[in-house]
Amino acid sequence: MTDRRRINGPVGATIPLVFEDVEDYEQVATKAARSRAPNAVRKMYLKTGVTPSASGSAYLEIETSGKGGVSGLKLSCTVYGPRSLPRSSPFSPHIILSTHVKYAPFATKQRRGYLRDPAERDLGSHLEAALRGAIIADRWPKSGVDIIVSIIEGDQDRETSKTQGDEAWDIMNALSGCITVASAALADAGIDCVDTVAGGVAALVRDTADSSPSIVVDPIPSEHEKILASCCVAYLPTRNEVTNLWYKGDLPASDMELYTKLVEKGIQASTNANRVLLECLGETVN
Amino acid sequence: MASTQHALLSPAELAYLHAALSLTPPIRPDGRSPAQFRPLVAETGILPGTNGSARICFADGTEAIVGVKAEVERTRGGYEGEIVEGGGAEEVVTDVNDEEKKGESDWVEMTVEIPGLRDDDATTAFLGAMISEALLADGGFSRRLWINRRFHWKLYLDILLISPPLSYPLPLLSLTTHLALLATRLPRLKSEGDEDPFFDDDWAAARYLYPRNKKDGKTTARPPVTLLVMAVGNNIIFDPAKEELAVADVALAVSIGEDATTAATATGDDASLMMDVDSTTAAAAITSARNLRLLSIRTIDPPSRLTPSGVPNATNTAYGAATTQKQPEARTAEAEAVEGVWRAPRGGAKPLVMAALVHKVLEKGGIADEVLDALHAVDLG
Amino acid sequence: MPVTILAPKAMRQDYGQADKQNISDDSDDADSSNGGAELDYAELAKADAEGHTHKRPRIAGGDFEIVTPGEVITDDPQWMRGHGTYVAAGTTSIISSVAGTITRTNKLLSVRPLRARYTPEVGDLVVGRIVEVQAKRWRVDVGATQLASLPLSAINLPGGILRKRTETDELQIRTFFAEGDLLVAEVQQLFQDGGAVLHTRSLKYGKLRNGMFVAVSGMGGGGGVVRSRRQVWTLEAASGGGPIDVVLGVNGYVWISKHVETPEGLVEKTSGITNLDESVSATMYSSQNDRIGPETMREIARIRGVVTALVDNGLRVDEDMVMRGYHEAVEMAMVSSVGADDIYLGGERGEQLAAVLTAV
Amino acid sequence: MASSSSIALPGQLLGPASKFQPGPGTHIHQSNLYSSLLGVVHISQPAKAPGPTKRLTKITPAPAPAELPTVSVSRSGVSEKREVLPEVGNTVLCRVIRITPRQAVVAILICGDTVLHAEWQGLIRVQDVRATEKDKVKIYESFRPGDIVRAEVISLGDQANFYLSTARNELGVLLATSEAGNNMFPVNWKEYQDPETGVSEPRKVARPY
Repeated sequence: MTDRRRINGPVGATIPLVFEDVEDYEQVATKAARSRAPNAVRKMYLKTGVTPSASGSAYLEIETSGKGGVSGLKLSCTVYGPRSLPRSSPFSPHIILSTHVKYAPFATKQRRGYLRDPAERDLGSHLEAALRGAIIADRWPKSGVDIIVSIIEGDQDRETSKTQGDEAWDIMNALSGCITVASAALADAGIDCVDTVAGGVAALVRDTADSSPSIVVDPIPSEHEKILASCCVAYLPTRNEVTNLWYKGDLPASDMELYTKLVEKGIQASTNANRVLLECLGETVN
Repeated sequence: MASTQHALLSPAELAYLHAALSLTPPIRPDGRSPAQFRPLVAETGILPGTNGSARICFADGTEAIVGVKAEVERTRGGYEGEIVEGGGAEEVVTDVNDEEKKGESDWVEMTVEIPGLRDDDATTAFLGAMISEALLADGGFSRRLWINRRFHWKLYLDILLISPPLSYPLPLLSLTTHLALLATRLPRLKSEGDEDPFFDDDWAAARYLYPRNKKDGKTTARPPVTLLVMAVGNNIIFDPAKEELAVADVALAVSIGEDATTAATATGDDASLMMDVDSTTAAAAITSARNLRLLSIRTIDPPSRLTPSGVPNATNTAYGAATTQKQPEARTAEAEAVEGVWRAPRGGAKPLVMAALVHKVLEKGGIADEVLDALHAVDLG
Repeated sequence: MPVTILAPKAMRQDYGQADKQNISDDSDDADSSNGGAELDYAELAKADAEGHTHKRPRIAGGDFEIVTPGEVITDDPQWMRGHGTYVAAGTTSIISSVAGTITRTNKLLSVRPLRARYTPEVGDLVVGRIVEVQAKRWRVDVGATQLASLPLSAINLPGGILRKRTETDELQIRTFFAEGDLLVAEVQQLFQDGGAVLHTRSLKYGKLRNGMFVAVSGMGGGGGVVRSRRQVWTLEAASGGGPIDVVLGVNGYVWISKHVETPEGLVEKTSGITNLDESVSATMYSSQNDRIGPETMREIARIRGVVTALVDNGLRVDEDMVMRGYHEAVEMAMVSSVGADDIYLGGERGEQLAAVLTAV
Repeated sequence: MASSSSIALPGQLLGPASKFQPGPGTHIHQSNLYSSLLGVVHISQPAKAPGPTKRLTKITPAPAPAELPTVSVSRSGVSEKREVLPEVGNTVLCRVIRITPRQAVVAILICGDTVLHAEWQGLIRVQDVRATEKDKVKIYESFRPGDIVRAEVISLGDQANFYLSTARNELGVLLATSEAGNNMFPVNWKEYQDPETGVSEPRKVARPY
């Protein structure tokens, strides 16, 4: 699986250095607690039309948690199409959607390769499911559209050690950002959609070892002692419909209410993102 | 992606299927009741060269084999130089508390092989991610692979679909994996503490990965299972066949796990302790309150969105007065739905419908319970 | 219980007593004369030395004889070789090239494969699915090794038989049949390579709607759809299901649908060619289903269950078997705990049904 | 809904389906019309005279029982980049890519008044070149690679091509280059002439407006 077409970086995983600054030592050691209210999402910046050569494009940035050395989420999405399908492909009465999600090699603590790894492919599948519900596919027969999302910065805290936090949870935030940014880029490209879809994340977290769990929206994994369960929702606000739901965690099955609340909060986070999305699209027009 | 290996069906068939499945009670093409699974044939321990294996096949010839192989691997420390170099062995043993027995997700490697699909296909990646995600959801699974602070078991799970997928293979693969893991045994550790591990070469003494109750030979904790459930109209349908999935309004894959007791998870009871769990409480746990855990939910992109829509007779140009129409192939205009004409659904699903699907899986005495009961009955050889 | 999990069983002995008899005969011989497994090899070696391959004394056997590829069927020169056999150069032995049952027609020896794809023959009634639309023809999946083709000139065009084909028909070819559409047609012509050309130039052929499709293996050795007197018939369904059409494509594709008045039926009621034309065009290429009652849907599903149960249990599928199976299934549902609504015929219930049918 | 130049976002309610007809860029959901694009809302009153009118909208609804105003959302004015899919009945401008005795393969450049960014391929079959004497048409006497042709879309065609026709007077070659490499001018309905060499070449000439 080596990629011969590019000059690759060093083989194997690189472990970033952790500098133990004496003054900051305390700060590093103690976990940064969440400063936002449980219902508050982080501020985000969204702009469409950033890539002139693409049919549609958008850029999304979510603010950092305010602490130095912590990267926020930075995503860029380009949409190519609708365009004709390659000659070899069979007739399609619908638009063929293909989604690619790729972390930049430097987006996360662990360097990513140039080839898409299974996690990135998986993200692509989720994104596709989320978008497919939103677009009106039969408006564009025999056409294809490529949606490419690059994760430039992966919303990770450089100063947490490897054992703290878990990338498995970060990926939820990344997906929700991917959905929102891709939705903006689709609207920019003029592809028919039933509604604007946006992503939102909610999680059931425990802040200290013995406190009772609580639900927060837009969680930053490094801010919490343990994440028990997390869900990412892609939501169409005017139709009140969910196009993609991804939940993982460990909840007692007997407690349906907990699950329902989690999804509700996810929808709430998605609605917040949607407000930003609509405002951004409105600005594009004027 | 996930389910785009779509069944080619005509609009008339799709309209018929959708109508039949929307009835109360729904009429499924093969006559099953909404919650009925296709009958399957299962066996375990079919591959002597593995630590655990299972095979499941459906009547239509769809067949899956799972083999589990375990290897001893040196645990990589968090950072260079952090690797614990064993001090006094005795001391270490007492020191290891359960919190420290933390597993890593990369201790499990899973590959899914589906004939006719490239291994970098999105479907394969999606299926693999879904099954491993459920397995690793609570971290409790990888803890079972802990040997000592310097070594762990690395588990290779190879999931093979033997026949081309006649229906969405997720439930089949998940059930087979479940059985294979139940049948998986690891050699008994003879070394102590953090020294280089060596094992009992007597296979009969090997321990089950999911320890069993000594009395009835049944396991207490169980690996997760993933169930495929879909909704058409007001009906909730389990284990959909390919043509049923083709008219689904929404489809979910729900993974559930089962814990021995609540206490066991809370304190992170380790495997060997569970072996010796008082058999009466364990038996009670099985019979009375099954402790189900909701581990993962994923939306399966329903292939219905990619189906060809039908043309109502009123606008069908091949219907009667074709010549009077000026544009014979003008694109079908937006119109209200017409009865008997298939329209590919747009948009997503109402949150309430999704919640109902999940509830149906999880409710007490619900489908998850019954599936686990049935799997319980499989002879684990 | 929603899930039935069965333990694996040994393979079914489908191919009757004759085969078993042969095997036991062979071993008896070996036991009596030489008494030991190794002596089988000696016998083989002897046969080889004489220039023959090992062969079982088969030709005079019963109806079901299974041969495998490479097995000598006979070296008697009086036989002629047919499908599924070949003659090695320089010998007169007829050798099987497939695994299947021997059939003899006069002096012609052929082997019918146990499992094979459908081989089209002129005049076959087939159910097919459009997989590709080309400029002047469709490519149709009929379960054969190759896609069949249906030329635009071989269909009835809306507006009547007398209408001339125009260029606009070519441009709107997709409005007649599009990808995924199901149709019933007849094999009109065969190419050298086995590819079939279909036609739907009869009112009983054309696009299918109002029903359900099921694919079973056709033309197999034991089970599946067999060529028979009638491939299409209408039955009056039990418990208010109304009339139901069953189309058993020779290729093993089956269509079960609510019976709609056929244009032929309308001919009797109406008079004159123009009316006929209108009624033909009205339904010919429609993809809109009529209103179908739940009782009809239930009975359609039950018939589908009967067909799959027959195939799963290695029985032939023809009008007689389907009708008997259907009546039996209705009976079974009556005594079932769930009642007449119970239409499930999978797994054990299917075996039960097959057992009843074969017992008669 | 009175203003004809308001902005709509995807998913925005435009009005009940009983009052308007859906135009391009809109869709129906639960008897209401919603926008499906980010663009400007247009409401066009129905033409007074029923019958085959020049189509302004891209989607012709089936002959409507009662003529309702058509509401549509268009990308024009919102973004330079907008893509439309050529549709049956559209007039397109295209460039001839290659010719064979049976057909001319073209690249569609402009559809209606929209410049296309993507490459859509079209096909002019020999029988669609002109309306009369179809059997005498020769492709090489009608088109040459490089010509700019005005044509009408007559079918969505197969997986790769739209089928185009030039079988009307105003359709055909608009710009042609001679073998010497000079721009030519039309001299009659079937010839272009090179102003420098004076050599004329056969073409299916579009009638100048």
